[in-house]
Amino acid sequence: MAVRVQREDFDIGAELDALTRDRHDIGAVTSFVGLVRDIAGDARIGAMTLEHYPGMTEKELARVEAEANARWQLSATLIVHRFGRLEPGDRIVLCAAASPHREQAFEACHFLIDWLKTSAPFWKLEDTDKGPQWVDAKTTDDAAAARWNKSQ
Amino acid sequence: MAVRVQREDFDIGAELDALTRDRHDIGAVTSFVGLVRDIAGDARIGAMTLEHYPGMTEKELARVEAEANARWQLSATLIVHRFGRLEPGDRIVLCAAASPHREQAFEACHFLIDWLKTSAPFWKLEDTDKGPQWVDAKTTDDAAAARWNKSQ
Amino acid sequence: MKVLWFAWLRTRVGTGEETIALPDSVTDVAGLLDFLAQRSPGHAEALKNRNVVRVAVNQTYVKPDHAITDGDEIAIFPPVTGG
Amino acid sequence: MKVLWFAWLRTRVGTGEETIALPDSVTDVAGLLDFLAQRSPGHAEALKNRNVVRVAVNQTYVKPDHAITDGDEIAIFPPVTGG
Repeated sequence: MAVRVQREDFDIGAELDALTRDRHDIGAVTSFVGLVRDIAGDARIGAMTLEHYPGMTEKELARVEAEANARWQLSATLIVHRFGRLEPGDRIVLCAAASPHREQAFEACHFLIDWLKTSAPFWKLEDTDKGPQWVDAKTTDDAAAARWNKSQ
Repeated sequence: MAVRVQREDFDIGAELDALTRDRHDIGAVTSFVGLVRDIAGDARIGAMTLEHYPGMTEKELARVEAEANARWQLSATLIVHRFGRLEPGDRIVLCAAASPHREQAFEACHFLIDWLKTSAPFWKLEDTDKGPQWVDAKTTDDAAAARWNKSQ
Repeated sequence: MKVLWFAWLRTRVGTGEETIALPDSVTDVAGLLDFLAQRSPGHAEALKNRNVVRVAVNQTYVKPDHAITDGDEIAIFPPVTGG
Repeated sequence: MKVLWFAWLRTRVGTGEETIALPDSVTDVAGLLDFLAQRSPGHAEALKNRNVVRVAVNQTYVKPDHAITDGDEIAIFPPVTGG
């Protein structure tokens, strides 16, 4: 289990290799990478700045990761999330879940990104052709996260 | 869209980079990597040999990939599957789906691996501590693939 | 008490961090928001719609009835948009 | 007609590829399997349980009633186990 919050880019291959190296009990690794798009609604995006709440960010990501490990049979998990200025095409976030079984790896990875999107304290300020705009939270993200509520 | 069947290992980072390089319309890349485990049921696995049907294998993988692209809004897809002798910890298969949206990327990637597992002509011969054994097809794999049947 | 503001709440308030003296009459998060809203027109504007305001006390999400004390670190921010 | 065998069907039959002369009486996949089962005890053993036999004609999955001709490439194999 590991979470990292960093300004620098990450190397997907190296990160995923490190998860499974010298492990022979892992049959499946599912990963998700989020990237900056150049379109948001009808506005063109030049770049964006990701603000976050140092300290709480790491705590929330660790909480999301611990919840995934409690719910699924996982051999290893990883969340890496960047902050600062990012341009279209840049990587924002990497979530990965390794498990003996692929269904577990898929569900856990999906959960990691859905939950962090509604709980980790990051905010996007986009430089659009209409000026800088704070990104609004999406109700679709709330719905995606709510799917994982145990009471359902 | 690309499928490859090869004896050599693959570099996950390089493969995923190539999917998204110079593309600014991709917001999400979901990938799945399958690896050789050292346990199957109650037998220990020393190594395995993956046999396949050259020609039909590529056709079936391309069919699975085309079906994914018909069902979801995808920017790029990739399937790389190895054959030959593999040891515990070795990578077997990589599936990846890139999309503007993460739900599409997740579903398509999950579909790719579920479908190829029941349609691509590969067969595993495991060297176990009880001698060489052909792996039996799993009913759970059939069920996983059947989830994606349109008639449901 | 340290109060942190983030994202567009920070730009409305005009600062990312301020230190306030907590009156004895303010005992929970809801009361704190009412108190903070009176500090400036920017504060009032930031806290106008409480539905889009999230509060963390000591880096943990809390509800409006959460009790607070002078030593707490309070963070106030809009719904998150990372990932 | 070229017939390919894979995995444990190949080891039962004893060869991965054979060329056969298709009798006029054999017109579909089901008939071909009956014909092949008579070629040797290994063939009979391989084709004993048709539920675990998959057939591709010219590299495409087909059903037992699929029509065949002498120029087809026939592949016979157990359920696949890749991925």
